[in-house]
Amino acid sequence: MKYMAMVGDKEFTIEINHEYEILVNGERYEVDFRQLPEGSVYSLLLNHRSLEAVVEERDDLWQVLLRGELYEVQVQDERAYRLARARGTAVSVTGEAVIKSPMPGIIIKVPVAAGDVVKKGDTVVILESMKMENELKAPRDGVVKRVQTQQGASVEKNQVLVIIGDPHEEG
Amino acid sequence: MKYMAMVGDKEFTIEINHEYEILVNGERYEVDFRQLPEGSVYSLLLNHRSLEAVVEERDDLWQVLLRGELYEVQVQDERAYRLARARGTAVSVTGEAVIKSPMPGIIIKVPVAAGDVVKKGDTVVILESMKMENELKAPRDGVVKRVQTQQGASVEKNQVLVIIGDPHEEG
Amino acid sequence: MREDGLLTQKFDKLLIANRGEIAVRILRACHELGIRTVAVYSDADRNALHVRYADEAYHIGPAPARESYLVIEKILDVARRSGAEAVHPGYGFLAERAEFAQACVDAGLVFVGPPVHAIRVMGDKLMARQTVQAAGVPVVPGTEPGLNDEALVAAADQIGYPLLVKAAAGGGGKGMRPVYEPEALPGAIAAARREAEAAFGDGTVYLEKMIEGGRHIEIQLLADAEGNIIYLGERECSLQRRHQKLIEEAPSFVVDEELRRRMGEVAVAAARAVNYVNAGTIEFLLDKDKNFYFLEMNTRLQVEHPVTELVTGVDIVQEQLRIARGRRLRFQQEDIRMRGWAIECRINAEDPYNNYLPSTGQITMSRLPTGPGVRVDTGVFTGYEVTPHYDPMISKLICYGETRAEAILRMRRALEEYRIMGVKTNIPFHQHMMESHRFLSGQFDTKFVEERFSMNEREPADVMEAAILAALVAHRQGQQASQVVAPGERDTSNWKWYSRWERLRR
Amino acid sequence: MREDGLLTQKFDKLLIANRGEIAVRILRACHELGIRTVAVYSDADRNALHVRYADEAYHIGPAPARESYLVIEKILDVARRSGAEAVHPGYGFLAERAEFAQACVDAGLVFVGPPVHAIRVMGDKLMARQTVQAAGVPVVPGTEPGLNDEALVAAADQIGYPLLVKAAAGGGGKGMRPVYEPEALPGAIAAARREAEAAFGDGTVYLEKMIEGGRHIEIQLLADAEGNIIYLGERECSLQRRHQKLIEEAPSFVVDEELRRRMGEVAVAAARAVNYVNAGTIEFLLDKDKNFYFLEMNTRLQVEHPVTELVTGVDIVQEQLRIARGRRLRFQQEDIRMRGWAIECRINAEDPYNNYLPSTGQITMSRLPTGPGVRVDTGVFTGYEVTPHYDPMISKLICYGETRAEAILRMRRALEEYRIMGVKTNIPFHQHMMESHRFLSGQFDTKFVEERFSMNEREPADVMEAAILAALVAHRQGQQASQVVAPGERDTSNWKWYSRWERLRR
Repeated sequence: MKYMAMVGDKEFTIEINHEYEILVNGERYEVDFRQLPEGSVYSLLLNHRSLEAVVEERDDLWQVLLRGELYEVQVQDERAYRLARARGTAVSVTGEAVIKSPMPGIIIKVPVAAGDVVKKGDTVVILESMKMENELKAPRDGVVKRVQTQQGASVEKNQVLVIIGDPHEEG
Repeated sequence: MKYMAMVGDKEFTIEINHEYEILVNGERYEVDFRQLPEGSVYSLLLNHRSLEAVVEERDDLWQVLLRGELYEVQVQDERAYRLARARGTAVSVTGEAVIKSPMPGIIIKVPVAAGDVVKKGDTVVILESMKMENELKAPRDGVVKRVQTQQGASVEKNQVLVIIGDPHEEG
Repeated sequence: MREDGLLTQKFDKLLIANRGEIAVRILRACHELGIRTVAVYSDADRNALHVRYADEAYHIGPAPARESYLVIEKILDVARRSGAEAVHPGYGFLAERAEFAQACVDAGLVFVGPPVHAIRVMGDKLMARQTVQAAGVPVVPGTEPGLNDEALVAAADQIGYPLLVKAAAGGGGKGMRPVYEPEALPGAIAAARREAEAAFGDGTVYLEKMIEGGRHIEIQLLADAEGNIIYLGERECSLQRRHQKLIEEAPSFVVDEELRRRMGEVAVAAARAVNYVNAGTIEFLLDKDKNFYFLEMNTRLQVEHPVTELVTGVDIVQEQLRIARGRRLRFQQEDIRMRGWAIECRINAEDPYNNYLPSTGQITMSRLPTGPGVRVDTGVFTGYEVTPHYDPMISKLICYGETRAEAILRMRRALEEYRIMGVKTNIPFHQHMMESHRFLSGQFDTKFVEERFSMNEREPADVMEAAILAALVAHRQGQQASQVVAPGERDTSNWKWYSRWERLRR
Repeated sequence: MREDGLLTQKFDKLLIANRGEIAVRILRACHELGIRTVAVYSDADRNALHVRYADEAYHIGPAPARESYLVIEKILDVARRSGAEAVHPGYGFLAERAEFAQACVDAGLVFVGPPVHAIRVMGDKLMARQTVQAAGVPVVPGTEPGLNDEALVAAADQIGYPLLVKAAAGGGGKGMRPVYEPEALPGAIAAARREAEAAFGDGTVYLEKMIEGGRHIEIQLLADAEGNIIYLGERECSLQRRHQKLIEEAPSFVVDEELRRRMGEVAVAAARAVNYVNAGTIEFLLDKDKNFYFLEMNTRLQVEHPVTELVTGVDIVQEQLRIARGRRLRFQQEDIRMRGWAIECRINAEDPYNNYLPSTGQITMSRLPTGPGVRVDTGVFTGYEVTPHYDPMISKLICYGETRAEAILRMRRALEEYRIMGVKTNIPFHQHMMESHRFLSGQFDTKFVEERFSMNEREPADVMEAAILAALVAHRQGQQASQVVAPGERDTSNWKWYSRWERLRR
């Protein structure tokens, strides 16, 4: 059985050889794992190396807490991966980038307008929440396709605020 | 709605008057309670007095952990209580007392035999487990009705070892 | 009651006008002193730890603090109904509001804090500056209050550049503008006035020399009602972002015995200038040449008080309660000896990889680090909701070591042991910091986090592969569960794996 | 390797030949020193905390310790396979088995403990007694080893009654008999010989004067390979039941500065008599007149080491590792200053209301107390199985306070905060003790728990009513849930209550 896993823009190929033998990008691991009674905690022994991970699903991604770091992992079996590829819905660095409100708050400022060219890291919305002003930034280069909020607006968590499209796309 | 609750040999009558008004043995309590997301933890406010209890069911008894003490509470609604009474299965200080093995182990000694008169607190079985000798004692006065184990026997948790009956019962 | 608004007397029941970790901290101290406790809670906090650990709890309104925790009359009403004899304000909320302290003493309640007069004087930056300056405390060179724009421009040349335009009222960086050259000054004054007017209703500003490479060093004080004041050494709080402290330690890497004594004595003089009573902190800016300047006084318990507790062995909150009960200090200055090193990391619900954006949601798991030298102060638990209503601090993780290096190494261990899920946290920020050479060598100032620190992604390949395998295991488990419903799609090799796995899990 | 079987050298990977809380304790110390760790586990421990917190883990056999943790060859095999360069034995299991220490050094592994020779001498009660006596250490008056019955009877009159017949080998009270009058002596000698023969294969016994009202006071030592030995003050461990310590504290209520110095110096002399290296403890019996007598030396880390860590600020396990790596002690005797007071309660899975019967089962909830001055060392977690295979200790709860009273009050707070479900625990025992006048006033000896302490049921009526209401709420909730399945039996008044409740729980 073969799987594809993605963390950020890194892709890994996983093959399950035998019950306790897994290959990650061709490297062999002897794997022993247990799900613990305490929620979603897993104990893994990889070639005797011990790791404890907390794993939860959120928005179709696996959130994996390991040694203080939170990894967001997407796992697909080979067939699903190929199908997604064919349909063009696999994770990709092009396409629309949707900027959502990460929490409820009030829009302090929207320094961009539709049609503006933005660079990765440019501030596109300033949101006040939890007694702080928070700058929401463009996740990549592109062109602002739509602004769906305005200064002074009250917004909910996950509300879409700004959509950024590819630079070469039609406005 | 009326309930009967028993803790050890103490009995309490509980009446639910209104949604948030409960009488325990006639005393009124304004009750606000929440079950918390963390397992079986309850937060109670009784006339603004705050208490946190962990409540789990085991062997038909409610185990309630409150301020370090573990209470074993039996709760029955009035009807069930009356039925049980009528059938003679309500908790009572008479009837058989069954001494079970609290854990797996080896029987070191059984200092009693069927027919022996025992007093509350008399040792009826000595069990070795967890590197220690443990004395199992008679929970009340009575006569040994049956001994179901013997010296040197390996026993499982909850295995019945000795049964004590009423002194006046026929052997 | 004293003329300056101080009431100290024995009490047996105390209301905690706060929530979260600091309410729990105060509850524990009360519990340990045999004082009965009254908690207050908003709609958002019925399940909170401070409600569950208190002896009594009263509802005081909706989630927004301005409709609950900040409403003085509601707090006083609960005090009346519950028979509380004293009030501890914690930090934040009403802790530095002189009118609240006044209302408490007017109602016959002991306010666990300083005299009303001291809160008032120290709460006004200019008045505080004048008062301590008169007592011989060095302040950052700057102007008097209330000058008009022309006078400010004239004064600026004497002070020298770079300098800061600062609002007389408020704090948190609002109404503050750095100015690096004379041409920029008029515009900066106008902007600061506007911002201060909008934020605090008071456009008064003043100028202050900008101390470059300055470190934030503060002195913890304890003072009783008889006028005995002692200092419990310093804390280093230079690691800040947007004026929010992130990491604090005691002692400071750059403060030696002699400097500690000098700063301590100056801090005591500053407190004496307002007849200070109870716990308080004098914040100083320390420049590269070890000159130090009074910044402000916090007339309350501080978030970072635990690091001082660990190195001095003194329980500051218990001392607050004893002082408020009218007891004389149990310590003289010479009784206070610092031992070892303590570091505090504030664990916040925010994403260090995405501009520290706050993260809200339900905490699905909270397993605290424990064992030797580790203390966690928190109000958060499995099932807790991080909401936008209150500040995003999840907990304070405090580690003690015999030396600074040991405290840092222990902090790394504790950060790795911490299991918290459901929101993003700044644990990776702290992990990066605990590995940063600048931090390890003690070479940082108040601008370090913002200007010279970055979260370069640490990606040890093998840990990432473990993360992927963990996700795969969870994924397959979910898949198998759904295949029970859709048996037509079963994959026998999976089943084999799964059943072996199930067998082993027994 | 030294002639006496000591190998010290730098190592970077260590195998922990133990399980439970002490394995976790050692793992943490290694982690903090940058030493990589190897755990071993039996069938019962695949999910254990010590496996999950280690860098590597290896299976070593079935649950019974004699088939896993006690099998020297299995431990050494894992050391070979994993490339571990050192072994820490913890306490119990193989910690005081000289042949294990020997096997380690023979295999080129650093044994984190004393020289083999020291383990051997101190492990034999009579040899230990002779050795320290020769070094000028006071021992309880008694006979030489190996006397025949007639000689013992003759010696008894000189020693005086009451006295103890003790087995030369073993411990834990086996082969020990108190004798209060001459007539009972022959029978007691015979019984002790039989018991010792059965338990240890060695019927050698000796006589010792019985110290009435004696207190168990022990001195913690640290010694490096260069012959530097220091003492870290005393621990009071008189609160025992069946020779199992239940509560320990540091310092002791009855030891003053002068006595501490005398006991410390005698302890150092005892250790020096066997060229001791690493951490060790000399146990003394202290009589009412402040005379103290050597009992035995524990040539290993002790369960109760944390109370010493809290009052001295020294991390004993880290020091063990440094010493084993061949480093010189960082402290001189004058650097060791005790501050404050620390108490440890051993939380065991046993029922204090039912003759302390062990309680087995799954821990369904474990929420640890935390906050200022509280440390918990544990290997137990939600879902952990308490089995009869290993000892019933769930955790060590350790509290620090500026004074003994504060440590006790904090312990009360922490005991009340502890949430552990699934097995019965002795938390109520500790709560009773923390409220006992005899304990509070420091008036107890080693017989106190067994002879003069009882668990009279504390039944504050209002708390019991709260327990009943909590059970009622859970009961009704269960009932409502089943009524969903059996709608014919619905009770509308219940439903009303339930729906209101559901609404409020959102």
